Amino acid sequence: MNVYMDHEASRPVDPLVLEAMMPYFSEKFGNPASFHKLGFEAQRAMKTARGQVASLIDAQESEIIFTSSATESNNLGLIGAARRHRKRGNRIVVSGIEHISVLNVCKELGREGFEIKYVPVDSEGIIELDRLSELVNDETVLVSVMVANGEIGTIQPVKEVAEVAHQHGALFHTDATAAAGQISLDVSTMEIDLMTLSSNDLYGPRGTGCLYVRTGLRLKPLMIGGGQEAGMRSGSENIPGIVGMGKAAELAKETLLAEATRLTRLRDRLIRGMMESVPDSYLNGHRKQRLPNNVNMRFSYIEGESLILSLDQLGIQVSSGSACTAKTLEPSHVLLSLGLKHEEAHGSLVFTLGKGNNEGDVEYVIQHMPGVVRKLRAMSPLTPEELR
Amino acid sequence: MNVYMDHEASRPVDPLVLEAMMPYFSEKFGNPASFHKLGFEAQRAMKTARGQVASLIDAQESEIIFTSSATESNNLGLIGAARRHRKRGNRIVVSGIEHISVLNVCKELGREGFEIKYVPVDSEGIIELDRLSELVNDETVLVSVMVANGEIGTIQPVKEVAEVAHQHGALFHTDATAAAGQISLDVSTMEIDLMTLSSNDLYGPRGTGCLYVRTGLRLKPLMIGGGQEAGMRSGSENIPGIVGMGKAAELAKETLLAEATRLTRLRDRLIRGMMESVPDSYLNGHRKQRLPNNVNMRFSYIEGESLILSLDQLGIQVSSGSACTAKTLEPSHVLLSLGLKHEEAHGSLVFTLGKGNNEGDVEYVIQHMPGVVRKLRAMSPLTPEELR
Amino acid sequence: MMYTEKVLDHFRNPRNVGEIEDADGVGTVGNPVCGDLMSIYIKVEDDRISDIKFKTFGCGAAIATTSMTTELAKGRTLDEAMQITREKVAEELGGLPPVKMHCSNLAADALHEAVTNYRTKNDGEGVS
Amino acid sequence: MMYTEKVLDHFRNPRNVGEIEDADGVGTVGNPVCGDLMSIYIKVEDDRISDIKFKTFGCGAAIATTSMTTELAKGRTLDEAMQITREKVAEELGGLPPVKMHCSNLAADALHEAVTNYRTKNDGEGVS
Ligand SMILES: Cc1ncc(COP(=O)(O)O)c(C=O)c1O
Ligand SMILES: Cc1ncc(COP(=O)(O)O)c(C=O)c1O
Repeated sequence: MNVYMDHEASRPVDPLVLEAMMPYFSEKFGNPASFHKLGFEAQRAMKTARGQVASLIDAQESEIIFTSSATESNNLGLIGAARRHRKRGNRIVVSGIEHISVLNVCKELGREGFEIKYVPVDSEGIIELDRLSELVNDETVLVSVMVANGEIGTIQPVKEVAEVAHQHGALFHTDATAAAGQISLDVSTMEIDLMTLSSNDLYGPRGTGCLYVRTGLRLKPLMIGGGQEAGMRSGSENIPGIVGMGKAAELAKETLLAEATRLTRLRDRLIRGMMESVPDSYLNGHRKQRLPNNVNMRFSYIEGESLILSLDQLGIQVSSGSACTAKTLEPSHVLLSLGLKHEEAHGSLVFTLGKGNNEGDVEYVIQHMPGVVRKLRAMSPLTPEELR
Repeated sequence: MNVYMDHEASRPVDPLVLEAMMPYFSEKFGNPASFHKLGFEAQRAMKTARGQVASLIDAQESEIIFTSSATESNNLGLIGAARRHRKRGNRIVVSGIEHISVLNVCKELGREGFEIKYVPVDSEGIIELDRLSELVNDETVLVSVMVANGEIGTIQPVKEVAEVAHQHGALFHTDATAAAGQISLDVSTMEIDLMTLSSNDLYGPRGTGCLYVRTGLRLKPLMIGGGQEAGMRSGSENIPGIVGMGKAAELAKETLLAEATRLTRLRDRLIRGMMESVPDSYLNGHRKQRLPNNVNMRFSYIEGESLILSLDQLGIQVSSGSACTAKTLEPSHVLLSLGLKHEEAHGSLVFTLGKGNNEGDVEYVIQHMPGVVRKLRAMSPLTPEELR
Repeated sequence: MMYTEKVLDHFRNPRNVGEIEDADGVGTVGNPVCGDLMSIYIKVEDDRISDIKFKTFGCGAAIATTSMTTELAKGRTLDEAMQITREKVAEELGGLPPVKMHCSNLAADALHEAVTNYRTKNDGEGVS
Repeated sequence: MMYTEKVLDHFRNPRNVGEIEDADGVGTVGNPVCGDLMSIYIKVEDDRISDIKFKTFGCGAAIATTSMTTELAKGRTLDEAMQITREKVAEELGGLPPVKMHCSNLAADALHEAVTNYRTKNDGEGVS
């Protein structure tokens, strides 16, 4: 039995997406800048993909700037907006549970002289809107708060955040990487100026992401050169990747509601099943304002890596925090922001479900968790007498 | 009949490369940061690819930083080195025929206060080493001269340039995008500090490139976040793309010599054939110091786009300058650097050969060129009486 | 940047290519340095364009727009010819890529110049 | 970051897990805040480690290195036990991922602490 529940770290490319991409590797391999039939074919393919992605978030084609990843989109969105619109103000306000790419970009902008303010979240991971209103002022150039956190699953009240930003004339960026494909996104009703999306989170290929840039908004480009993507992102376009992201966005839009309902049911069964069968286990994040596919659990007295390793032996793949930060050996900054102690953060597991998971998978995990936890707790010097 | 001779703009992915990539889309789709079997599999795949790319240029695995394109590598190499090593000096010296990504990056660095000096090339496109020696001084932080120019095919005396740079303590970057896979590259005998490579020029997939960074050299990263690629390039790795670039590099190394010999013969036949059959046609660039696959010809009295369009109708795809600059409608800065007049530059065509081309293709082009040129010349008010 | 079938047709089979040795009016616009140069030659009878020819150095759009312009102008009165605008020419071709609208779509100007050239010469003759 | 088969074996089937109620020496290193805490318990007979047990809170490497350390130490003289280094433990496991060499490979220290703890107590007794 193999149960992959690490969709936040990586997702398989959907077979239909791969099928759509295939012709663009070796047959329709033209450069859209070329002035001949292969070039024109590539231009048409890009236009279609741009439309598909735009449609997922109710944007216009021309508002989609393709990049190589969500990380690049976050870098371009934040650095590009801050440097270009510096005269609007010197303050940048972000939540404390943003992805490491947003936080590290803010650190860098801090070194460049911007004043960075972090808005805390409550113990369930929801941004404190009161604090936000205090921190956003007329000197604020940019506010960035993610739609949802992929690690603890918490969904933020993004529209309210956008309103606060706009009241003060600040631009609003949101990282929708983890949310896209799981909850509906609409850039106009949500009042978004800049939005980050990743292809892989939609079951599209790695190596492609995009930044939504509201019509009329200009950014200072991060990568300069031939002037592709309206001059905001140079480099010959990755057509197979872009075609793949387009197809993935189209499929995501079609299946969103049904899949969200299905995953929410599996998610709730998994949470309940583990809480009931494993003593001293707790849910991290918000019980309801939560991505349909996210289960983040804390198992006291033991450490996450040894949990992952034990589960891997049983054919269950999970994660212990954002996969992107695993190598730092630091406990997740997201969990610490909830007020968890270091040792509590160390013992947390992230199960992220996806298309391939079914009820059998959930039951398999529920069945094996108690034994795995028990074995590790028996080895741990922290485990209280009654749990050994 | 279809004859694709625009390999500088884009190349088809080699079937063996695509085969190597395929498992990494939907089966071995793990994130190398993940701590389970799929993650480990991805780590191994990356390591293999890094070794394959390193081997092509005689570097070490750890010296290869994967990026999303040659443009990104040029941006990272130049911006990253200049900003990080600013204390070495304030001057940057580049050739006037670098790719637009290098030139635009230099403009940007110029705005940041660096002093940019451009070394001219002679009428055949070879960098003027005397002028280089005058321009590189002890205040120079960085010298960048490409190995070969993809548009006119000229191969530069890179080792000599590197020596001048190093005599003055400057770092040396070279853009090997157009050269890789066509001529042997060896970063140690060539004394390279930073080298840009692109996957697609090796018949690998779009969306992947790399920067060779000599051991011990640190750069200021362009994209920040999770700290992938030794902290020099953040963002979850594009494993299928990286695997593809690795395989492409391996194949390029194996076939380099035989393919260079074969292409050189086709190239020379194509040049001779067109010069003999089309009056007032000239070769741009150097006759001998030239990439095996490059033919850049000038046809007086007519304009390049209408030539391309006519050839496209006959199933022949070519380019009229770097594909990346076509959309600016400006004549190629490379051709102008050779001392050509604007109208001469407008009438130039670039034929770039590749694996798929054979003698039949070359003869087909030679057969059709005279008619195409004659028809356009008959329409042109510039054509002298005797050629109508 | 793609051309319509109509543009490609006029590029492949340009109408009215050539010069008129004893033209009544000639108009030339553009500059080879910029990549476009077009000359239009007209014969005028009874204030109508009885014959028209062109020569163009330039891109596909430049050739197609000149060809289309001559076709639109042939047989028209001079006043009608002066009403033929760049936009009209582009429209008749089913549209042009935006970047080409401004840089290669000069043929209407050449036509107007040819008419003006004819009128200037004839006014001149009338006065002298 | 991959573990060797040997590491995985010691993780899956850790040797000598447990506590010794009436241990002659106990050594504890690490800190749960950092994600690693390990205790080693020893029984000593004739200056030899006659029994040894451990408890570990931590990652796979922490568990495997403690397990391996107890296996290496069992039956050894105290002086021999003091010679067992972190490097030796890692080597016996077929190597550790570089990042783990410094952060989770603390078991040898716990062993040395257990021996020192035993000696201190016994010196204490001898002197008192
Ligand atoms: C919310 C969020 N933003 C950005 C990223 C970065 O994505 P990538 O590493 O693909 O660039 C992630 C990755 O997990 C994420 O969860
Ligand atoms: C020499 C050279 N450098 C860099 C590039 C940029 O490559 P890309 O557009 O794939 O980033 C090119 C593209 O043609 C090139 O010829």
